[in-house]
Amino acid sequence: MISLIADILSWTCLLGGAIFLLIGAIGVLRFPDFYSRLHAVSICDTLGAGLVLTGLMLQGGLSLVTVKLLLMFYFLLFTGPTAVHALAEAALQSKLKPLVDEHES
Amino acid sequence: MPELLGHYNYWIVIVLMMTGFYTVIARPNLIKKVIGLFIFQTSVFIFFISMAKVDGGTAPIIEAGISVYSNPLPHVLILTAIVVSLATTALGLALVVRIREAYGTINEDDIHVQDEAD
Amino acid sequence: MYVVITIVILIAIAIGLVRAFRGPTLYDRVLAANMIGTLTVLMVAVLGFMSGRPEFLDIALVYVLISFVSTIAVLKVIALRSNATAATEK
Amino acid sequence: MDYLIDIVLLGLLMITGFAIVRMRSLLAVAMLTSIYSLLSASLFVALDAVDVALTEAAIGAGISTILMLATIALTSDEEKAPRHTPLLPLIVVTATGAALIYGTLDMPHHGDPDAPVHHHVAPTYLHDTPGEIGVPNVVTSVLASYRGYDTLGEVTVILTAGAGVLALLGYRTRRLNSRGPGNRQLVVLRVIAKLFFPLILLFALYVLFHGDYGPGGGFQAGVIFATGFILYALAFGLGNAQRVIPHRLLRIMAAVGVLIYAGVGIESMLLGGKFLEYRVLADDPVTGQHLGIMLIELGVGITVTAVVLIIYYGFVSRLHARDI
Repeated sequence: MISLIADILSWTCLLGGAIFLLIGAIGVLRFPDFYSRLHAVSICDTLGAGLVLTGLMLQGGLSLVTVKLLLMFYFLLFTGPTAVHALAEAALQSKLKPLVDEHES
Repeated sequence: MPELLGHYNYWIVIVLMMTGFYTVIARPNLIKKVIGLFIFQTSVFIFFISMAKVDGGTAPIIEAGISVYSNPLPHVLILTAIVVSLATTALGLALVVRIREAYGTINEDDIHVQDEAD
Repeated sequence: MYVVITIVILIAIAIGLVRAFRGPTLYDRVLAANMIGTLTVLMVAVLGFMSGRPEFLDIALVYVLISFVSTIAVLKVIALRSNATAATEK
Repeated sequence: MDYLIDIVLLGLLMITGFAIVRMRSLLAVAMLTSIYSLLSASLFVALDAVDVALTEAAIGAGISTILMLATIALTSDEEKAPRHTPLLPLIVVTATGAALIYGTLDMPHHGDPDAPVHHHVAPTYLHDTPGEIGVPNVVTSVLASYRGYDTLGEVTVILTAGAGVLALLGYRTRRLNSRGPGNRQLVVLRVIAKLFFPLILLFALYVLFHGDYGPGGGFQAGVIFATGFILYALAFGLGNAQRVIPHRLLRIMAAVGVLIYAGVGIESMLLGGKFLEYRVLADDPVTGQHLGIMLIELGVGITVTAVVLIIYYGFVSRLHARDI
């Protein structure tokens, strides 16, 4: 019974993660300028990856595999935002202008 | 693998290899040549690893209850080849840096022109 | 099930590749490379479970670390170049 | 199912390869090369070559890309159009490719268990490893024990490449990086680097000593170890990194690694065995094998770390920048 619940939970997490990964990827393709694409990538890095890894952890059960997955999640949680932050900073330094809505400004 | 696709891996590998080869012989930029060499090398790696694959096999790390493993020998050869490819790439790029310092350009055509002018 | 996830990740990688080809700025390409790095990590993890030998997650861990370091290195070099071009423009 | 992943990944690789040839901006090409490496590494995982995937991930996507970028920064970014028409190269390439494809028609199918490759020495290695060497990872046992001479040669090649880069590029010691202006944007990176630097080194040691039981070994561990220092150098400046691990120490380390490797061979000769015959190293042959493999993996790791860092220092110390 418990294993069934864990399975259902894990599949839900994996599917949800896959959907978020796809949404992030489509965002990277479709968003109009570089700075808005950063948002889409963040979805992949945090929510998508997090859900997929959680789903895998539920499959792995209490073992070294789960510890490694946790470690991976921990790494991704730090590296993703840092890389994207450095990317935004570098783009801003190089005077890449964000796309602004003409009517609002 | 199904009959029809039996050689698919090898064909793609050859296409990649020729892509790298073309870059090496047709592009005058030296860095591009090194990158072409890199593509060529990687295609050879993929070729060997494709040959090592056994249908229904798994990674060659012995575990109880598993009987079919992929061939470990090409893995060993390619593992060391990858490290050597790093060494050759580094050496090639170091040469490119020195050529740029000596000639002021990394374009092969310009280097030939300068050599003939001397 | 793992198959579905892998296919989704492959589709996402393909989309990321399109962005890497189209650019338009260099930063877009770095962004795409970074995303493909994350997706590869996830794919390797899922592939491990699919082949029934999930203990090979070390590879995925190495990917996380290496792709992070190389993204940072790329940005350093680009910043260096844009400083250099700015200096020559003056 | 495996085939689908295989086919899709190879297709993506091919497209990336074409894009690399066509693109003019070299920085963009370097980024695509990094993606190409990542894709080929995942292909290796799909094809069961976990050790190779680990190596390719650490080297192709990491160090190679960094070196290419450093070279581009030292030279120029834009590629000029070739002066000659690409007609002749295209003919040559097409002819060679056609000949090679004709050659593959005689090859056994991909994944065929009856292919001649799988019937020569590989079954012996797979069968004998648990009893003779006592490590589960057959790749490690073949690399370090059965084909130990070969690996000694590879390590020497690495050492030679390091010496070559040292001869070509030399190195320049940097002054310590001060807390000058322009460091503000590095704050986030520095905090993360402080957090990650020890973790990466620890993980490299895990890869080194866990290589008997899972994917890993000296080559991969050395590259990961060096990557840790590269992260440190990126966050805190080359000058600081050169104080943590000075160039002189690296040169000594590169030689010491090869010496440890060859020394194990000589030690086994002195104990009455053949060169690199580890089973004489301890009373029990299997323990001897374990000890020998561990020692030579350590030697390989030391040399690879030192050479990768020598190469990195050589390239980066040529850049005229205050803060790299």
